[in-house]
Amino acid sequence: MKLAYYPGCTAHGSAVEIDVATRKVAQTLGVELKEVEDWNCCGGGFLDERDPVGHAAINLRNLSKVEKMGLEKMVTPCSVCLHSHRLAVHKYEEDPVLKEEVDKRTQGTTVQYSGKANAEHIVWVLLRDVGLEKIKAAVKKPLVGLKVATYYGCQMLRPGEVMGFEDPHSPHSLADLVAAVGATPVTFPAMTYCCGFPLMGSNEKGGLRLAYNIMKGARDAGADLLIHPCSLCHLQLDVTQVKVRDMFSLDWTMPAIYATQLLALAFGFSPEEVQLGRNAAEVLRQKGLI
Amino acid sequence: MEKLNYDVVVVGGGLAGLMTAHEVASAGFRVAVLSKVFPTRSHSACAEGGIAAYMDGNSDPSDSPEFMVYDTVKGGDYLVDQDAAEILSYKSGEIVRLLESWGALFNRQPDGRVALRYFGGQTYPRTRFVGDKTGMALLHTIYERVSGLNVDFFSEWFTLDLLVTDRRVTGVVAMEMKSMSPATFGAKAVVLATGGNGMLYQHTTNSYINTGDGYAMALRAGAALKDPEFVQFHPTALYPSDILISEAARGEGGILKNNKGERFMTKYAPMKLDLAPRDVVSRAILTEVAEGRGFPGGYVQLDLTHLGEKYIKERLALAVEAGRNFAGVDPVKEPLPVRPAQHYYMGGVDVDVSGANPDLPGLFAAGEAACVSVHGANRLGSNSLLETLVFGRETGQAVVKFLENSKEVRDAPNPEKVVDDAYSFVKRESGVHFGEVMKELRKTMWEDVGVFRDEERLKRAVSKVTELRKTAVNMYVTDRSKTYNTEFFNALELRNMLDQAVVIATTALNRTESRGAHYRLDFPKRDDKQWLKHTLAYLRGNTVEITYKPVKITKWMPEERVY
Amino acid sequence: MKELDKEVKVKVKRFSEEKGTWWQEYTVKVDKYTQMTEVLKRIKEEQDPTLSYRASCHMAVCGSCGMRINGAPRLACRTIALEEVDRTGSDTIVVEPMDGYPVLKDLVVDLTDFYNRMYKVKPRLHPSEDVLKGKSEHRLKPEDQSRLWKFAQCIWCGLCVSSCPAVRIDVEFLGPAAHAKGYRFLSDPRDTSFEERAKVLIDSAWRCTYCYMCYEVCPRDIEPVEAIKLTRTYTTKFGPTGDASSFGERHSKAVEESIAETGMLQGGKVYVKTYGLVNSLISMIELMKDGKATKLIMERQKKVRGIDELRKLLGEKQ
Amino acid sequence: MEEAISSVLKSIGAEVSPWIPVSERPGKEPFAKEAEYKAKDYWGKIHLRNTGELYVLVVTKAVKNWKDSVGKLNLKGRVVDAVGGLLWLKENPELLKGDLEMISSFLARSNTAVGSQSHSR
Repeated sequence: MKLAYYPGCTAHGSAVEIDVATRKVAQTLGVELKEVEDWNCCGGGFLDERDPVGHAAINLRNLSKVEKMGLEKMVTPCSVCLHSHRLAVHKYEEDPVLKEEVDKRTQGTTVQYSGKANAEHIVWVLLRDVGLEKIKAAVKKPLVGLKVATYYGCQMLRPGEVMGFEDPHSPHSLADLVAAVGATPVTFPAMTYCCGFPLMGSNEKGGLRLAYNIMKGARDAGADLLIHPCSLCHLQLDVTQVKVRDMFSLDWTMPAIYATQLLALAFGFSPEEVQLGRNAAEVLRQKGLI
Repeated sequence: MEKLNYDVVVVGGGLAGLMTAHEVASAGFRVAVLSKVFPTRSHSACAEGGIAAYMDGNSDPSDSPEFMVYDTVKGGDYLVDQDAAEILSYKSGEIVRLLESWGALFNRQPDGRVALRYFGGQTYPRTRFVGDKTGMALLHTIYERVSGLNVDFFSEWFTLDLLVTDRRVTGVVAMEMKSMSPATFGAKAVVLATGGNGMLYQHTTNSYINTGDGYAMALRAGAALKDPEFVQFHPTALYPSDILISEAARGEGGILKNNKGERFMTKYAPMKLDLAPRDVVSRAILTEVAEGRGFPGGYVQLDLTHLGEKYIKERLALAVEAGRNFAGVDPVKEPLPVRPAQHYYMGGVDVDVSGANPDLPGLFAAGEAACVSVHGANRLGSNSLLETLVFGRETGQAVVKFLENSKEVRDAPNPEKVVDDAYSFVKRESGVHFGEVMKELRKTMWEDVGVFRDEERLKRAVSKVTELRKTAVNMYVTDRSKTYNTEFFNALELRNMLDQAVVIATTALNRTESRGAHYRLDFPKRDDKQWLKHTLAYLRGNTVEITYKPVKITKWMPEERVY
Repeated sequence: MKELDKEVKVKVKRFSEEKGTWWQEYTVKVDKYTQMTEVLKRIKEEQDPTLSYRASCHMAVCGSCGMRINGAPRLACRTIALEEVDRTGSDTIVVEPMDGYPVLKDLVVDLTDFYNRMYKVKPRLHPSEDVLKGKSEHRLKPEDQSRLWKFAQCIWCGLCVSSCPAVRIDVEFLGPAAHAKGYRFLSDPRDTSFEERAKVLIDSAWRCTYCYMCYEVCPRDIEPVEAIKLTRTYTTKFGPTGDASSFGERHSKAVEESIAETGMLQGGKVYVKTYGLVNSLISMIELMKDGKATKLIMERQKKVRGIDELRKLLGEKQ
Repeated sequence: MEEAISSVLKSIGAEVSPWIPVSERPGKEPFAKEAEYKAKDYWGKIHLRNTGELYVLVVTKAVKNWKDSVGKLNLKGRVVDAVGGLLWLKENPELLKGDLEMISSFLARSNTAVGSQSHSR
């Protein structure tokens, strides 16, 4: 199976372990990820309000490249990139005024979007295109006894009409993956709430409070660690976790790892190979899983 | 019991009540609006199609306010008071202009002026609209406006009864639903703007809250209901939610079919078929169901599928939305389940064109709660929103004049009795539940005081309702909760419904002709010699007293009503 | 018809001041058309008159019947019982009061907080005196009418606020419904109090976390988050009105500049531009404790090769 | 632009008023200019947006409902709204003359038949 691949700025930069783990998982499962040539930033959830036409145009630039590759699915490990591209397509198709403006801008450029290509989340591809059976078959080290909170966040789920993969109020894609690798999925009420990352540029304290709610929710549900589906959730829940701990004077951690990092571990890759954070590694060590 | 004092108490926070409150507050008087729901949840929000208005300089070039009066009078089968219809028509333009100035988002013409469209029964197009949610848009606009004035809102307060002292209205007793604590509202004038009473019928397009509380309070205070026998039924309400599917669905080519797939209207109206008048179609549907050709549950099908997806979506967006969201049916792919349902109450608290009740000084009414006699025996589409605003304003202005000449009133001697009466249901340890009585009442009204009426059914209804009223005296509220006890309020609503039902059934039995929405199988013709007059009905204990009042005719003499 | 008379179990989270909280189960016969408002009505009229809930229009225009149905914030009238059974694969439908508001009884919650949020944005047109006096008339372009009508359709049901995470953690955030309403007047060309409205709305708009929950739950498809996004765009014109808007505007501008410069989003740079060098260094020291700081420093400074094309797509004048 | 439009109208024999600016409310900058005109069997206004879009309102008593009649005309402009005796067209300055001439001749033809048209349907 060959799919176009869009890592996104963050997985290419400060959260590179997401890119690394995603490629390893894909490779193991026989999915060929072909990185989109000279892709550009999706706008990161902010550009659409400053310049709706520009936002749609630069997202369509990526998708138009996918079409030129002869492909339709553009896989991304980042919910924000997913959201940005899918929303751009949605608005381009629904809003004739916007479409006209976007078409004006793309005139005379390489951007030619036919409407066939769209962004897909790696989690969707794993479940819909690869299938749980194949994933189960690839497991070399079942993560038995590990309680994994499944944190979905926002943008992979909502708006449901634009994302369209699963019920945004009771998702179970991540739980299915967790179960497939032998670990125990843990659901909790905050699993579809926001991690607070989008607030970090305007209301940092608020953003950290939201992050705390997720960590605390996972902890209260008895999880050893949590998995998430998004580069920016990763920045918020992993990289920035220390700030949350400071703000709330916490003496505990809630390791947050990317969904494919968990899979890769079960597929037999070492913590170093998937660049696992030291808190997460510590939990796995205690459980005797590494 | 707490005692609050106002110049005016308005009961009801829909379009009519808010418009009245606006006028009173703008004149500097102290006004309280009591509503059993938060104002924007009032039934005004359900109006779909629009509000009729002749706007000078922005109307069809051939139209005039005179045509509008004529359409209204004819539509009402000549039971319309023509002076009232004139006010309605001549003030329609300024009312729409007023609501627009407050921010109403009417659909527009390219130059930015308010747009218009045709509606049933109009000689020229004059309906102004906000998409297909005109009522919702206007209700929010007026609430936004009035909530910025000096008006005290008592939302989720249930009004128990009017207070009458020295043969005039001196306030109300009401209860906060949250805390269940009662209070007396002393006032020199009370305006009933409590809306209609669709819940009396098993099938209705009305909101659950439409229990006609104002009619019953007026009756118990000794005021008359005017023309109580006139109840409008709409042929195509969605099964089972009874959400209105607009006449436009048939206008655009929709076909009614029975369970054999037959286009049954060929039997009942060979010429006009599915586009026959509302009453004819309603009778046809119910006959099919009664004779076993309906679907289980009692409906027929409205088939739009042959019109094609594009056409349906373009022209009948609301039918699509309603079908998909409320019946789980996509009208593009399968027929809509429909049946007739009660839709509007032409009768109401007897008032003149100023909204004043002649029996009790200080009592006013506006909107569907009132019978100003602009709708006569049958209301025209787009005229109900208009009535609420035009006569809401007339009433408000009349109340202001009334207050300017009004002396201080004496406190009602025994407001506690009102609360005790209400609480009798809670104090009782056994008896019937409101649900049992209500189901029977709604069934009786639907079957025997509904679309088809005749002496036998109406007599049966009168005796059944009388019996239910006796049973209800022994009503028993099981919920002892002292916070937001909806069972208690449902019981009080049922008491109100029973008081109206006996009046409606009795007056329907009394009127031995067919006129507008009142259709008697045993008297199928209109009889102007005997019946060109308004019914006035009082409720004295268990007896309904009937008197009459002439219809006001200014220039349009009755003629046969053909379309 | 076979769908008639299917039985569903309805599990209701009940509450009364006297008895506290408990769960109660009912069995109700439904058909494929039955709305949840009808289900509740049948329970109340036929089985248990003590059940309290709000419902009025049963056509999603009055906003009375907001509640949680199988965990989702919904209007009961816009929820068909058997579709819930299909959605969850369970014959039991779980009904709870809306989150985030004090429960008064069973499914009835106290919406005072919601209403107060709405009043804060002065939810009414402030027309000019001449128009009110009838000396002059409004005009409104049809395209403005439909743009405004989208955001004006709020029915005050409270579902968006009940499910909004930012409302829970930030008292200064007005919440989705109030923002939709506020924007509807802020951008109404007939209104005369732009400045007053901008002061109320702009800073709060930067306190939204863009989680799209309001978009998801709104039964009238208002998409309040879109109104918030549009409100933020007024910051450039009007200027920030508080901390959130001044940081936010800097941040969002930095994102835009980063993309225009390189075609990529450089997190570290954007952070510095938003919070200034000193604050950023403090954050960096904090992150070092966890060994994470290197990540931000390590960021690759890749530049998109087609940057000229990208700048054209971003509307740069040639 | 305004002059050109006025002269198109005059060329079909219509009287044209001076152009006036219109805005959403008093004190707000205008978004369009308007001129009223009167031709033989119809009258109305020209609404010209600052952005250049041109709309024409055609009012007549000779047509019961434009909605039923526009199909019979082969107008080049786009019908934006047609209800009763009111018709709104989105026009192009170059096509305006042709469309107005078409309307004039259509109304002249139907005017002779208008006496027999029933008003009851």
